[in-house]
Amino acid sequence: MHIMEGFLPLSHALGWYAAAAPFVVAGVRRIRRILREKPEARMTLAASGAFAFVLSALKIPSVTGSCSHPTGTGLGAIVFGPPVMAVLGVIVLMFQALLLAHGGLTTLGANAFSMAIVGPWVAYGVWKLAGRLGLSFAVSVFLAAALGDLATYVFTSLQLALAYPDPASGLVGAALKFGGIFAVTQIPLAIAEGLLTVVVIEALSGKIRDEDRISTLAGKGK
Amino acid sequence: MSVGTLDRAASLNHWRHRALGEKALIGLGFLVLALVLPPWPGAALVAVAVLAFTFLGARVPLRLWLATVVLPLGFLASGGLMLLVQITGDGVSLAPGGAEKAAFLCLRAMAATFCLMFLALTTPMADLFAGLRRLAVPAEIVELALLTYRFVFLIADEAAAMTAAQRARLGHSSRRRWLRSTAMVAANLLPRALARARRMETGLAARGWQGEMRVLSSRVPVCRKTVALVLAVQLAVLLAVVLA
Amino acid sequence: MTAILSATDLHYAYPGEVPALRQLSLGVPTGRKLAILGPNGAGKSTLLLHLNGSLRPDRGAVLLAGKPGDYSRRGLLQWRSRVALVLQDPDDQIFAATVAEDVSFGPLNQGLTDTAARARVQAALAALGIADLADRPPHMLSGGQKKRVAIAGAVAMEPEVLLLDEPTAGLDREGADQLIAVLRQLGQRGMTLVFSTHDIDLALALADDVALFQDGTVLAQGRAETLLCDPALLASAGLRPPVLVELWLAAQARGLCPASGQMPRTPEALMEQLAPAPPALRVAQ
Amino acid sequence: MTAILSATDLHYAYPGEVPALRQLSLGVPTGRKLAILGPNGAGKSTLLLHLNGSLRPDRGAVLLAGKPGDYSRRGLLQWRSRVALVLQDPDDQIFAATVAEDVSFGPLNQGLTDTAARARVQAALAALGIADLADRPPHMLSGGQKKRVAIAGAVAMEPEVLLLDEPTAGLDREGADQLIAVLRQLGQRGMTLVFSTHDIDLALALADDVALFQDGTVLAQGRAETLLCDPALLASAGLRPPVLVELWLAAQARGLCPASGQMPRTPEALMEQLAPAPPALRVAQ
Repeated sequence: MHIMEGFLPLSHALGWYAAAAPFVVAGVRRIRRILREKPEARMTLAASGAFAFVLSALKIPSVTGSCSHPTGTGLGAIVFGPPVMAVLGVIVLMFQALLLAHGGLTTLGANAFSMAIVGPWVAYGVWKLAGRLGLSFAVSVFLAAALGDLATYVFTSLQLALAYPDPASGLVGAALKFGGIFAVTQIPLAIAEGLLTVVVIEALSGKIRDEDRISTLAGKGK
Repeated sequence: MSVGTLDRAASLNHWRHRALGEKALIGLGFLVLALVLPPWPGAALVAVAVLAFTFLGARVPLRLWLATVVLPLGFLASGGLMLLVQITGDGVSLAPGGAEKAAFLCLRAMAATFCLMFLALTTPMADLFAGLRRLAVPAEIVELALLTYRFVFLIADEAAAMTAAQRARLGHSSRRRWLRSTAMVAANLLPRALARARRMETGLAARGWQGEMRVLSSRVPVCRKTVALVLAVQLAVLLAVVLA
Repeated sequence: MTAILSATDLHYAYPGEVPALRQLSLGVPTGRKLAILGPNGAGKSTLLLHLNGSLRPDRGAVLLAGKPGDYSRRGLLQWRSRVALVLQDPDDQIFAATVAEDVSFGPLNQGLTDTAARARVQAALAALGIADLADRPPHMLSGGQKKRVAIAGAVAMEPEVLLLDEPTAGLDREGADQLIAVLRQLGQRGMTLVFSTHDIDLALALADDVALFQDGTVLAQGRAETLLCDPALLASAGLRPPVLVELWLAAQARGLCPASGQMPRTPEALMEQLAPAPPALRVAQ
Repeated sequence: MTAILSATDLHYAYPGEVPALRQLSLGVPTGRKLAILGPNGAGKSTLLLHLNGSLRPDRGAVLLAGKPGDYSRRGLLQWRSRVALVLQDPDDQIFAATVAEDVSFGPLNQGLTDTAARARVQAALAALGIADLADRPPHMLSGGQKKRVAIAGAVAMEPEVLLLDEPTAGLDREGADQLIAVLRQLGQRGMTLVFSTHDIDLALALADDVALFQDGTVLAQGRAETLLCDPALLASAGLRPPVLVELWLAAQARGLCPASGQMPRTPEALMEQLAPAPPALRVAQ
């Protein structure tokens, strides 16, 4: 779920644009550097972005019956790295708004912050941490993807709570309200996304040619 | 609604050949008004105006418009509901003035969504890319967006075909199988997307690609009468709000 | 002639597009091979997706063994166990790491035990003549081999009807000939085959019956021997008879082969009908 | 007969795979239409990728107008301005958001001004008969239309040689016929055409010359009239003559058409050669 067009007041919409900007600009810089060295990486990055878009359109049949979908943030963060994901995420969000009326232009900053910045960084952090703690590959991937997904929605709920604090209990109450409807229902879906990502990454590891290893694109080296 | 529905509608729209500037002035101009003006009567007037441009001007089919508006309405229903209630020490109760707040929020969000839908249903993506270039967005990023756009449809078709093939072999017969099948789609889709990227590289190199992706985009001159009309309507909305 | 599958008055439009099927009626005769013949974009694939319940018509109905299609979750599972679908591009339906693993996908989803599924896989691979490929990873196969793996994946579910979308698309002559031979064998075992094609030569080589498709509807349905020899009817669907049939008709008109002969399905069959002129009567050279 | 492009003793293997081309030599005669004919997987696409410098041979050389190919950045740009390549899948070559934008890509890369490029685009769209599609987004086109857009993108660069990989793959008969007509026109304007195909009927319909391909090498190269009428030679490449030619040879052997006739390229041409037997001598019916 992205925050719909016009749902945030002007000040919040602008604020989230400003907050997301440094991350996106850093991502753009990194991508421009990659493209200067390897112009053909354009195709690979675009294909990856399109893949992320299509993946996010695969509907998960959820318990509550509400329509939800994988965020792909965990997969993206592990395979591409968070800075690149910030830019791909903004592009994907723009297409979701204009091709599916999902999300919005005034809320693009807020959605980018939760979906293309918080989610990937949490997933990436969990992935690195789990690796350092010596957890197995599958468990690390699962935790990264599931928590990345969940973090996205918890953050979205916080964004909504900031905009619309509860008249009686303020920010905390509002966070509970929005979290209750947008994040708690997401727990089974986060678990599903975690499992999904494990299967995808395991299947991928045998399938991607070395030259496609996108970690190189993400500037991580081989 | 599939990925291509709105895109197709925009490409075949009655106003397809109008200048991007005019459509942006309507879509983005009213969007700003919807956010800046007080919801009543501001957003309400914006909604009426933008709907008039959508249906009377661009002649967007009503059925398509209704099918598109369903998804944002779902979000609005659950999000708006949260403004009706409050959490106190004793539990959940109706918030004082919540109904009014929720109604105002709905009004503003709906008006803004109508503006977004106007843009989505009348403006082909090609024009938007040309517009982004003119706005001095880095060329690499516009190219990346353009290629992503192109790949989206190819990859979406592949994903749809794969899903149909799995359904035909009962791949979605239980939740567990569904999860496995969907993961298999994703795992097969990414290498195919990357293989496509490599072939595209060869294909474009054969056309003399040197690292910069220049194309000739046709630019329609802005119609002054239309711009004047739109500005007049926007001014009228502003005045109506100030006077009210 | 009973119809195991039939469609009556189907109407379907993809959201926001012009109708893909319009007032389409069609019967699939049990135990025979039906070609859905028409140009690209005529709605052939859309029809196949209706015949296994993947798409649900806006109007009209699909009947399976005389009963209206059941679109409930359970109903669809049974439907698809009885009516299998093979898409045009085998890469869209081969997922697993090895051929055998991929072919086992359907039987396992049907709820068979591992042992029963393994037997099905072996039988299907043998039927398609690709038992030796069982352990190969799919990306190392040729186009023709992939196509046969995809069909094996459907055959392993032991369906009554096999729907195939453009089965020979992209194959070279040898690959196509091998595939046609395999499909003929499946037909001889009693499986009902329905295949879409824009290639009238494939219809000539394989079909018992032909449904002429144009603009989302069936112009005519009947025996291949009748339809493929009717230039006027074919022309109304924007098609020409197969080269072989055109030449046969021309030779008949010139009295070079008997008017009572059967429609030739292979060049050899036509050559047999071409009577050698007695040496004295040969055209001046 | 001068060769605008030629390959001598080419050898190439994709990394980690068996050789795709072996000791391959071939000449592309200027101003003619050459078919590279062979089964799938024989290395036809790999050869085309060598002919415009996309791949560099492990051994041997590609000569452009008698000079060894220049693989420098500048050299390649010039090479590709003179030798354009159209891939099999048009989706691998069309990237822009509208047809006209896409076709302008090549001319702009050649360094033309906007005005000159615009003129090229219009001329190319007109030559391919798709001027009315200029504003369409590529994903809304049919397969045949996309194919023509991809070719227009190459033609707009005004190359001397046009390389086409399986130009009619996936097209229905009408789409293929239209494309063949367009390619013939390009040939008449003096453009040299090289196309790969596994479809011997396409070679019959379009080619002046044929290079028989198998296992990464050229078995024989010569005039279409000679090669396509040589069943023994074709069999050595795993091919059969086109149905039309088989029947023509059979009719000749039976004395039903003159032994001196020209190889028929269309059913009509064969029918003209089939002499009507005088009524009295018709076969008993």
